[in-house]
Amino acid sequence: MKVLFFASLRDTLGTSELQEPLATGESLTADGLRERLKSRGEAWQKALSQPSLLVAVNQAMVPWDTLLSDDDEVALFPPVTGG
Amino acid sequence: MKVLFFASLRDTLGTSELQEPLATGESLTADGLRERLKSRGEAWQKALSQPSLLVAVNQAMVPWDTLLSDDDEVALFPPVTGG
Amino acid sequence: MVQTQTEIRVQTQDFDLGAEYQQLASQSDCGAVVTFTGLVRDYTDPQKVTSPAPVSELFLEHYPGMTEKALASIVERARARWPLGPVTVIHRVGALPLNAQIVFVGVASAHRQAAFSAAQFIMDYLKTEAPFWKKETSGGQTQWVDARESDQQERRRWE
Amino acid sequence: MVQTQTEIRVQTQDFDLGAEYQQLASQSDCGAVVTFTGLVRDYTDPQKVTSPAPVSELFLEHYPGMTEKALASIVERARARWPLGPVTVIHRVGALPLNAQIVFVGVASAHRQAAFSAAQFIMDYLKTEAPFWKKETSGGQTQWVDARESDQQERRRWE
Repeated sequence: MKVLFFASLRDTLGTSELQEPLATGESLTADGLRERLKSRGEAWQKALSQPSLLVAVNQAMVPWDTLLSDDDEVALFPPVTGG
Repeated sequence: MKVLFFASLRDTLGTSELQEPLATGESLTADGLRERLKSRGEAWQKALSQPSLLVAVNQAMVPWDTLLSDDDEVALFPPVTGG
Repeated sequence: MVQTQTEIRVQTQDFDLGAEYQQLASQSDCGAVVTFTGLVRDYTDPQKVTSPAPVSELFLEHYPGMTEKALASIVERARARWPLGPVTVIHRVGALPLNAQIVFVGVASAHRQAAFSAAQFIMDYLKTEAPFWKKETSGGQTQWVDARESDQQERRRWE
Repeated sequence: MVQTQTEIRVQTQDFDLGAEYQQLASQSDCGAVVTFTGLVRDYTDPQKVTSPAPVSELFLEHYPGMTEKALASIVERARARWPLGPVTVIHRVGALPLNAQIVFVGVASAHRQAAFSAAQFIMDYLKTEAPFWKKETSGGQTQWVDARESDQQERRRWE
């Protein structure tokens, strides 16, 4: 699946987009994806532990226990500050 | 004192303004003025008995028990409907 | 530096919302500007057979001298409740055709909620305290518009 | 006949409030039009010695594709709560200098309170759900703006 990062989270990780494969039959929640990405290093561990982090699946905000599919577009980002 | 009438009240009474003398030392409230004006005839009796009628003294809305002075500008009118 | 200028106008001529907004936005450093505009509409129900003829015109009467004082007093009470920048209130009087603009309230503030609340407060009090009266023309007949209890209720929530 | 057109625009260019208002007022027979405009202001406190340098510019990042969907969803939820005519939401992105317009919400309705409530509702949800992020430049330094708890609280009152 495609994973996108925005704003301060993207700056901290130095990554705006990556591909994370999902094995056939594998069951992964948005929170599970977050845990998996934390293993990429100290910066990832720290940035993805922010409790205020938000997640969108296919361009709509969802709770962290949402199950993901391999063709999903997942986006992780800090609290929004528009308006 | 000067007494003004506006909108539907003026149309019903056929009068936009009148002078109502106040004797020296006489104590009259806005409600007392209303009662006095009712004696001018049946149309006055009926129109001035409307419970929703409002009163302003010197261009500010006041309660009906407000005491009047001979140099006051008193205005009687129906509920406002601007905006 | 937040300006606290209040502008009150009671006039027969129309107003330009874009120009009024520009003045509010440029004469202060407030980050939020809320405007309310009221227009003459025909709310008679076309579905009702017994409905009167459509409204073709309003006539706005007022109590000259008192209107400006009443509006200024309402804005002062809003300023006592919320931190406001410039505020503009315009109310038209005289004959107003269908679709004409009747009233404008513009409020600038550093705070979004203050700008929204103050604009609502000013409209709610204007509707119940400012000495304006509407006369409606429909089907060649004119009649004074009745006050609505809902306007009284909307004002009372601020007490 | 009340129109229920929703217009959502996410754009780098500026907008003309007067023109947006005219469109809302002319494409319906709604008697009430409420607009909200947000502007780039410098709220650093000049009294504080420790205050950072004044803000000279904002940069607005967004999540293309999701922003329009998020804004349209917010307007739909407002329409489910209040009887609304045309609604316009414009949000600018990219570099915005001091005093630039950032956001516009315009709501027309037959009912004054519906127009006010819906405009507030849309702004409160826009601030907490629409994927925009502000980066501030002051004294040559840029930093991401922190979300404010007060914005979360303002949204929660609608739940």
